[in-house]
Amino acid sequence: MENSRKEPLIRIEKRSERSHGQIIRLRLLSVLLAIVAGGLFILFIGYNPFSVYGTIVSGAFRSTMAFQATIKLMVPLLIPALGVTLAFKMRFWNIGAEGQIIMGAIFATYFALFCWDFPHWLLMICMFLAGMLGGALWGLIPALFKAKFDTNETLFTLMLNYVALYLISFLRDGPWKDPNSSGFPKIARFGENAQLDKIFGVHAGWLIGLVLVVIVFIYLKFTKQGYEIGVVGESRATANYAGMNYKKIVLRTMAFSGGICGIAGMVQASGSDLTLTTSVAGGVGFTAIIVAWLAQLNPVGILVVSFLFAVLEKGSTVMQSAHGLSAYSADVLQGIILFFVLGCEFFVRYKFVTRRKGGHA
Amino acid sequence: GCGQQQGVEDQNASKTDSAQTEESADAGEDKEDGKSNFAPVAKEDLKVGVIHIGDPADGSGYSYAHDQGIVEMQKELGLEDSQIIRKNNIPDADPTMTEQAMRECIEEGCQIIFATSFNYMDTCEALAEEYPDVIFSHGTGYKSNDTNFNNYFGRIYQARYLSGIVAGMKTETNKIGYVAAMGSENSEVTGGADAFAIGVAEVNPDAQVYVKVTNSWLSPTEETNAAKALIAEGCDVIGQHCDTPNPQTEAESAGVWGVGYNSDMMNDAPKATLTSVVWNWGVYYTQAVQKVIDGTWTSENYFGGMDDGLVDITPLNEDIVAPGTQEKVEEARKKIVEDGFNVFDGVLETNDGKTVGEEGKTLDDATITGGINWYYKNIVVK
Amino acid sequence: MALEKKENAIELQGITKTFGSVVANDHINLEVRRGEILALLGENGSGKTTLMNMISGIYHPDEGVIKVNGKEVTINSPMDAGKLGIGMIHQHFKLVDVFSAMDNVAMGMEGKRVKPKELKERLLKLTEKYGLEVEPEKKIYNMSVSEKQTVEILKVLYRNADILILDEPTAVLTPQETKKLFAILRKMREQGSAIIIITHKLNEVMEISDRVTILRKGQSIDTVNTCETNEKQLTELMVGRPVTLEIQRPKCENVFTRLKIVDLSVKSADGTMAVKDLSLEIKAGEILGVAGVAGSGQKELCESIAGLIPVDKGAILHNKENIVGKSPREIANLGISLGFVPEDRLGMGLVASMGMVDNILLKTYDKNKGIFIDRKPARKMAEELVKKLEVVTPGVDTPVRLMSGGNVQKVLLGREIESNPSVLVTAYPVRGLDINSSYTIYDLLNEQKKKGVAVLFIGEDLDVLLQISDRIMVMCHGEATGIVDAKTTTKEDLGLMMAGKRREEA
Amino acid sequence: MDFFVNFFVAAVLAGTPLLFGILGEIINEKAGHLNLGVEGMMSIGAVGGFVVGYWTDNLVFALIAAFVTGMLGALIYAVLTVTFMADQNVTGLTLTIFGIGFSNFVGDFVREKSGSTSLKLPEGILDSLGKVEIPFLTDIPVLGKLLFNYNIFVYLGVAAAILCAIYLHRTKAGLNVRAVGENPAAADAAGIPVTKLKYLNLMLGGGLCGIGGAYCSMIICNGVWVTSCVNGLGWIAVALVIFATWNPNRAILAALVFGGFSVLKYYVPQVIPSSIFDMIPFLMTIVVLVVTSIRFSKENAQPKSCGVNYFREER
Ligand SMILES: Nc1ncnc2c1ncn2[C@@H]1O[C@H](COP(=O)(O)OP(=O)(O)OP(=O)(O)O)[C@@H](O)[C@H]1O
Ligand SMILES: Nc1ncnc2c1ncn2[C@@H]1O[C@H](COP(=O)(O)OP(=O)(O)OP(=O)(O)O)[C@@H](O)[C@H]1O
Ligand SMILES: [Mg+2]
Ligand SMILES: [Mg+2]
Repeated sequence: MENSRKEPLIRIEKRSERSHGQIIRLRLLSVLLAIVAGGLFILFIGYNPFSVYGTIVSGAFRSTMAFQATIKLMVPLLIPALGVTLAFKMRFWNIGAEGQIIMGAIFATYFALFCWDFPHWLLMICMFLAGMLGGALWGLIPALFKAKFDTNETLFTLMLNYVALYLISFLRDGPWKDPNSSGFPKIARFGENAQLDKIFGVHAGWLIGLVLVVIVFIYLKFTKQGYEIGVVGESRATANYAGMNYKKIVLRTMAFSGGICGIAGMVQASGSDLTLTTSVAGGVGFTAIIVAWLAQLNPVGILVVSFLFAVLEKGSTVMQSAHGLSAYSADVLQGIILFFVLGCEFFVRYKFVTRRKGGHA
Repeated sequence: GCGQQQGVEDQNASKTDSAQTEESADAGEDKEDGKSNFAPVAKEDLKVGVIHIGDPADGSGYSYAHDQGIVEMQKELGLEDSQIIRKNNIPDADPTMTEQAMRECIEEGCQIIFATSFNYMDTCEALAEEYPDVIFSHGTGYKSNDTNFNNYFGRIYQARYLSGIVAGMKTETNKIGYVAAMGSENSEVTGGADAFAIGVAEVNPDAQVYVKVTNSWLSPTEETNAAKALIAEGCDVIGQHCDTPNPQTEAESAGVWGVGYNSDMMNDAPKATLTSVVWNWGVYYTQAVQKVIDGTWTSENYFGGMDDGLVDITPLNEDIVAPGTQEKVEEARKKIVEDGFNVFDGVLETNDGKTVGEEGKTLDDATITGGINWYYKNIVVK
Repeated sequence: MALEKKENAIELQGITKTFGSVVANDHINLEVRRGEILALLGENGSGKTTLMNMISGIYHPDEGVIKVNGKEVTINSPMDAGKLGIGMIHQHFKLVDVFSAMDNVAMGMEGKRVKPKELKERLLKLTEKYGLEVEPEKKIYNMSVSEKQTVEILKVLYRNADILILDEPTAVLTPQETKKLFAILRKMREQGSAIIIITHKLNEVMEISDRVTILRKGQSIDTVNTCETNEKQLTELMVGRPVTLEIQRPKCENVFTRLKIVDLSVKSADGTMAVKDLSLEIKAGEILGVAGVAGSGQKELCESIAGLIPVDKGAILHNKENIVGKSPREIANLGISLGFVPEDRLGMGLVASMGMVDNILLKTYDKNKGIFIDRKPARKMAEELVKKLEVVTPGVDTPVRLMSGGNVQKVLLGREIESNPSVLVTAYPVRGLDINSSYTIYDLLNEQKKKGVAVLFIGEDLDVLLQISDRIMVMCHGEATGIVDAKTTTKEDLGLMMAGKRREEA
Repeated sequence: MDFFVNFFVAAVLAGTPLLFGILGEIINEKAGHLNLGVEGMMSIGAVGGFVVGYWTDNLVFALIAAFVTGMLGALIYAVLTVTFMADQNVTGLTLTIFGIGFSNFVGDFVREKSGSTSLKLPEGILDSLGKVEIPFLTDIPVLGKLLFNYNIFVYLGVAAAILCAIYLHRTKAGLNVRAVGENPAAADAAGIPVTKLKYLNLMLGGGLCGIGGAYCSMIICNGVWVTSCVNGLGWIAVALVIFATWNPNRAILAALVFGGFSVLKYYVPQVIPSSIFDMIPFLMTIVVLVVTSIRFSKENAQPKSCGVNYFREER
């Protein structure tokens, strides 16, 4: 009766563990495949993929200024990606980087606006710590509810993004409105004293980012707290069993996670925007999640991936003026490339098996 | 303060005539003597950068209007497509992206960059200092420097005044709606609404103007919702100071009328749009770029009006405007262009019972661009 | 058993399944007839679950033929298996927590939707027929383990499955519940069903099965008739060499009270009293067994000793130091070395996604000073454990999740023993382990006892308890109904006390 | 009274695109997928519906196209998360980036091809987008205007919500979907085709989101193509699923409340700053989220397997 049932043409099977080298080769291949797929899209809309890709690369590297711009784009991806990594290692789905960046920027801006006459280094330190504090607070709120009531953190952090965003508009329209802007709702540009110093022509955020890469790497790999994060992420019962204080660890980790995102907000406001605006995060909080994930939560990988993202982003803006390709096609291209990279990750752990020739029918 | 440019020759004349324009006296600070710091540029070597807040391809909107001006300039002066570097979709609330876009223009060799949105201003100021050889011409703001950074804007309120006349003539319910992007503290928007209301009052003292604020320059949903609320309140003409045609299309689908903004919104809502308040930015762009070619560019500010042709309303939608509107509009136009009427003349009553202005005087330009935070007497804000 | 036994319900020929480099099943042949119960026996990791999963459509064989009712079939999914009348009860329940029993039965059914009222009636009829006890509208999350098991059985019965596979169904059941289950299985056998049961408990094999198929290292070794064999032979077939089935009970030396529990009362997670006024002394150098129906408060007793749950009342004295109200960390900081092997190994005792090294660090990582973690000693210990306890694993950094249950247990117990405990609390340490692994564990526990450790052994198998313990405490509804000398007590005595009959201390 | 009617009507209209988004996301989550790509799917549906409406001048075709394109957006997500087992959060975020870009790109492209400066739907379809009067019902005083004087999408939305509720809670297929979302391994063992159901329901959800997107491009923008017309509504829909406590019937209420909030400022004098006002719905959503987690209701909560991909051979 059921004999007519055939084995499916293709089915999925788990494959034996791949070696490190194989995995790296596979990932490179997936990037290559993604680039080819993106190229097909470019071809499809009537452009020459080689020249468009050429423009992207040259747009990101063609001059010192271009390269500096690329690095500037990288910083706000790199730092929050490191931040969310801490939370993700704990399986705390913090998609609130956006809000934490904003809160960091708000807190830092307070000092830039109202304590602008501090000595420069003191002001910078105050802003840095304030930024961290702002992000940390915003990370702590969902953590508190998670630890106490097991409230879903994905949705909670998503909501807090909006709250933070409207908080900026509130400050912009009211208390912190630039008195000299003839009625336009905006926050004043930071004075020289409140601007993050430049190193090699780019604000010091890149250096902060690099230091954070090292710190987060060591923290996760070699410290007790990093180890605790892994245990807590696996099971609350196990953490208790091992004598760990679950709540303390969740709160601490989210404070760090949010705090790092907050640093990104401070860096962005005082190094790049030189003021506080509603677009201080501008979606990087979400992109950073993609970055962290593509890098498998590995801090060094995050450095590489965020750089590649920055190249793509910087290059796409040039593509617009050079080829007349709309900015939207750059988004589509980015989407296609990401889809392929995401899909290829599959082959690290699984394989497709086709129906055997002699399969019984 | 705002430099003001008056008595500039007809734009066609300025093409051949490279004479320096006179400086207006009432502007706050005096600029340098008007000598340009810049050497002439061969036309083929010229590159012009434009920073757009939106996408010009996005019909009818703010960026579209600016880009039409650029296209006109390009045609007038005979520039190649490759000489125009456009940076689209640069949110003006994002200084980082703004700066990057401008730097890219500089990188590609632009001698002049037009920054078309208000919030680009601080970035322009900073980059102007960093790149003294590049001209930064910033639209709709108020900052400038002595060398390579100026501001350009226009007396859009003059056109809004005309459109108010059109609306006042049309309304049957004596309720006119106005979708405002920003609240009373924003002088550009509030002044525009006032001018519109003054126009309404001119022809229809009984009519009232209902203002709803969206708090966003461009938000399809908010603008629709605001227009919907106005129509629900009984407004039968919807004016707007915001960037999508949604208030007009909403009026059309509700069977009422409206006054568009930025470009001719008759394309979007042919059955509702009585007329549209428009910018003809080409007037400014053409003369500014011409001066760069000639080596006569100076950092004086530009504040053009209806006499320049910078602002205007589109030809009336004859099928639907009230009879006699055309005459009233022509009359008012003549008053502005020839008789020196400046809309905010004399004593004006506000809607909270106070007055502004003095008899026999008109509001100065600094107040008009930055100091209007009151509503005219026939305006209702709820 | 009047039905003819000739007809094969399932016939497997040359089934092979590999996972990467591991050959889980190597050309296995097996047949089950209608109206019989076949026991499948084999050490941990010998491929039983894998084989059964292929019949029920979870895995796909690499090679070989599956015949159902004599016809060759391809089973691509559990749905296909269901259509062939195959039902499987997995070791870990496959139930939707927020659904009622009814919905769990109804989900995935072929054909038109049955109205809730009618479904309920049908279920009640079914439960009556087989003597099951289940409320159709009760939510799974409100059910006890045995109730869940009943729902699983109901699912299979409702689908009219006449080929039934049970993977270690008795591991979590009390002897009484097991009896009930067996009664149902016998009934199904009488009605002509074919049943395959996997269990590590040889007495159960002897009691329930008609034939036994033995797997070893992925190969089918032999099939014997139950009435013609005995436990010893089965064990030898399974392990591949003669083994002694005797548990040592070394003499106690230097016995003194190490842990004294006075009037302990503990609430369980749902707020009911789990342990009531329990007093007890655990002595160094002896194994104290704890017998009792599952859920009699054993879990709470263990966890309160380990400092994991708050104590309502009473004291736990370790050499006169009261450790009540102290966290595990604080207890450890007092210099008290407490080993605890919890019931839920991967959910509590170990971190499933970490390797042996990091798991060994679990309770000691905080010991060395500074903020950094020192993995060197742990790595050394992991390598030693692998050698000493013959842990089968590709490497000390391979996630323990990928190890078999027996090996997981060895890692856990090994870690606790290596911490040189003064008190060792073990909850069901051999649950789910094959005979060989079980004996390894018993040996390890006796070794501890000889070293002067106070061992608390929570067990379910009374025979084992009687053989290995020095004294046995019996618990019933959170109370100690007796503490007896294991050498002078019988299984019957224990059974009575488990049911609530009090007995004074021996 | 008049005020209330007007406000109510506006709230309904503002809530309708959200309703479709919420329903789509509920169906997705019930199948075990927390899909953060709602904004993307809505955007794709917005352009799909619009362009087909523009070409065919037929509302039915436009609706079908919106549904189908939304479904295709969801298909990308389904292939990646179900078959390729990619991370759900990341895939959803990517789908949003892609969807918005794709929508704007196609809109631009079609406008360029049309040669005019703006794209406007033709007359015929615009007429059918107007209010649908129901004989007798619409004429009831007050109630008629309150309940029976809307465009076709509103009725569709309410019908979709009720149908979704029936589907999920009264049908066999719905039971199976819920089982998949709660515990795919259990569903699989019970013979439920997990993969198939995931695909179907993800795509059904995507289709509903697509219709919601079409509402943005066709109703909110009155048939004139406006770039990025979804403008964040998709994200709000994801949030409102909490508000609806994963129940399609309550989705109607959630959409109405939030729709009401978003237009309230145009109907009452503004006493508090508008930014604080805009913040309130999100704060309310947080409160609902926290309250449901404290009450620990197992039924009105997110399906358990949300966010975790299923593979049969996984432990
Ligand atoms: N999903 C899988 N992926 C990789 N390897 C597997 C998988 N399932 C089983 N194996 C391998 O197959 C072998 C047999 O495993 P199986 O689960 O069938 O053992 P078992 O006989 O059921 O053991 P136990 O008695 O402990 O239940 C194991 O040694 C293991 O290496
Ligand atoms: N999904 C899987 N991935 C990898 N290995 C697996 C998987 N499933 C089973 N295995 C392997 O199968 C072997 C036996 O698994 P199984 O769960 O049957 O062990 P077990 O000894 O029966 O445990 P328990 O007694 O607790 O049931 C293990 O060695 C394990 O590595
Ligand atoms: Mg097994
Ligand atoms: Mg097993």
